Amino acid sequence: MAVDILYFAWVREAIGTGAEQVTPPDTVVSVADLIAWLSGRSEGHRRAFADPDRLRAAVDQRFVPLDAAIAGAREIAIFPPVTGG
Amino acid sequence: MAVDILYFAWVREAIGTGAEQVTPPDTVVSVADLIAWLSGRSEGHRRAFADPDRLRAAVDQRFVPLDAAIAGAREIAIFPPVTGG
Amino acid sequence: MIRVIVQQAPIDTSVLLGALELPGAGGVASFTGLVRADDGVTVLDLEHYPGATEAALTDLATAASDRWGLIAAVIVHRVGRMAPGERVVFVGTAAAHRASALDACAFLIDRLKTEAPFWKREERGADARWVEARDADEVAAARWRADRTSDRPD
Amino acid sequence: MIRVIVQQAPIDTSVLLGALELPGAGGVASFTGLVRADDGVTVLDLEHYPGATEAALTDLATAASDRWGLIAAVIVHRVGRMAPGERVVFVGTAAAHRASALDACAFLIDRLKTEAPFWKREERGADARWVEARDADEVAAARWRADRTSDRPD
Repeated sequence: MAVDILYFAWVREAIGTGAEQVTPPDTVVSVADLIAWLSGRSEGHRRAFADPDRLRAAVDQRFVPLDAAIAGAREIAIFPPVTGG
Repeated sequence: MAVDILYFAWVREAIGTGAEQVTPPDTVVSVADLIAWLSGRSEGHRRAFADPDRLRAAVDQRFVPLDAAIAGAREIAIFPPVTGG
Repeated sequence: MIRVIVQQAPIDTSVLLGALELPGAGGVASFTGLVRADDGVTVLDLEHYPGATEAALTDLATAASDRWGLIAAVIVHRVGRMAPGERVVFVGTAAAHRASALDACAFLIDRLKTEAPFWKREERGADARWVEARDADEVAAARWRADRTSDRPD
Repeated sequence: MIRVIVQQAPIDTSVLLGALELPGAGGVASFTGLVRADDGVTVLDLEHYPGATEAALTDLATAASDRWGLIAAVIVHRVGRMAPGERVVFVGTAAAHRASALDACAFLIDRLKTEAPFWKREERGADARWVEARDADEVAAARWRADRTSDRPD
């Protein structure tokens, strides 16, 4: 099923876009699976996702650990640790 | 030697004045001695100083415990615990 | 009263501070974060995750309100490009007593640092870099995670 | 920058807060104490010990500046008669990092409560009474007396 993917900060810059729609295969169960699968889309994706320890994620605008399931998600965001305030 | 005595808050109200000059005898060594000695000056003094636990003092504008010596003091203030802020 | 704003415009702290002085409030605490003017930064550029940001800030303000019985909690965070000395964030709290207002204010800024989706990019002349998250911020936020009550009396 | 003011006039918090935003400041914290509007008080009358008050407040501001390396510390305390909702006291601090500003601000208001010679008299219509000192204020002030460093990172 199609899902909207959002990228922020240097993840967005490395990939070259802030949003894309993808349809991952059924083998992609968790956010971590999604990241691994997205890595194959381009050199930018590969660079952005080279070190998953530096990545955080939100599913439908709620922060989740990378092992969270993505079943039923409409919007998944992948980004670096936050640095606001 | 003459010393200026200042009173604040309900101590001032009970005594009926905010300031007076007194010359305590040499037997008055500490602030506590002074308070006991001043108690004899009027019914207002006696009431104000009835419970020394409720009193605080400053010698030359510095807070001191009631057993502090008053030798050389120019200004001694006697007042309730502070309640600012 | 809970108010959460994410804005491009400069932050007017005097209006925000005044608005916290509601009936019943005995104490109002505030924290203002500024772009440091002393470390060579020429521009701070702040990116955020629209929608998720407001939700995260509202969650934090609600949590603080519940935990400390606040009369008001306000969080205003600026996004976009700003210059050294400009205000990045304002957090304000009002409570019947000072300890609640002060603790809740510290809680909000500590937690905002690790839980709200903002990202800072610093420019120093032609050089630009994304700010790295700091371990110290995680430690500060973790202080509040345990359901410990304040060690100060109210 | 240390500034201590005891005044009859109303306190203008917006001017005071803005003046704390000095070069190098990354965080500005403030606390404003208000006459509670919800407990039947019609007038709060504040007496102080001229001279000794300013000295005590200056000592506190200096101690906070030294302990937290502040860029600025401001204490403004009103005296005389005031109405519910009016500002009694403003404490503001500026530091390079937020923890120093927040901790120093809490320190100043906690210590001011037990160490500065002010006395509050509350009027409720025709009834007037001097406010009693609270044990809780002594406990809050004592938290800061030990030379403990903050448990929050800077």
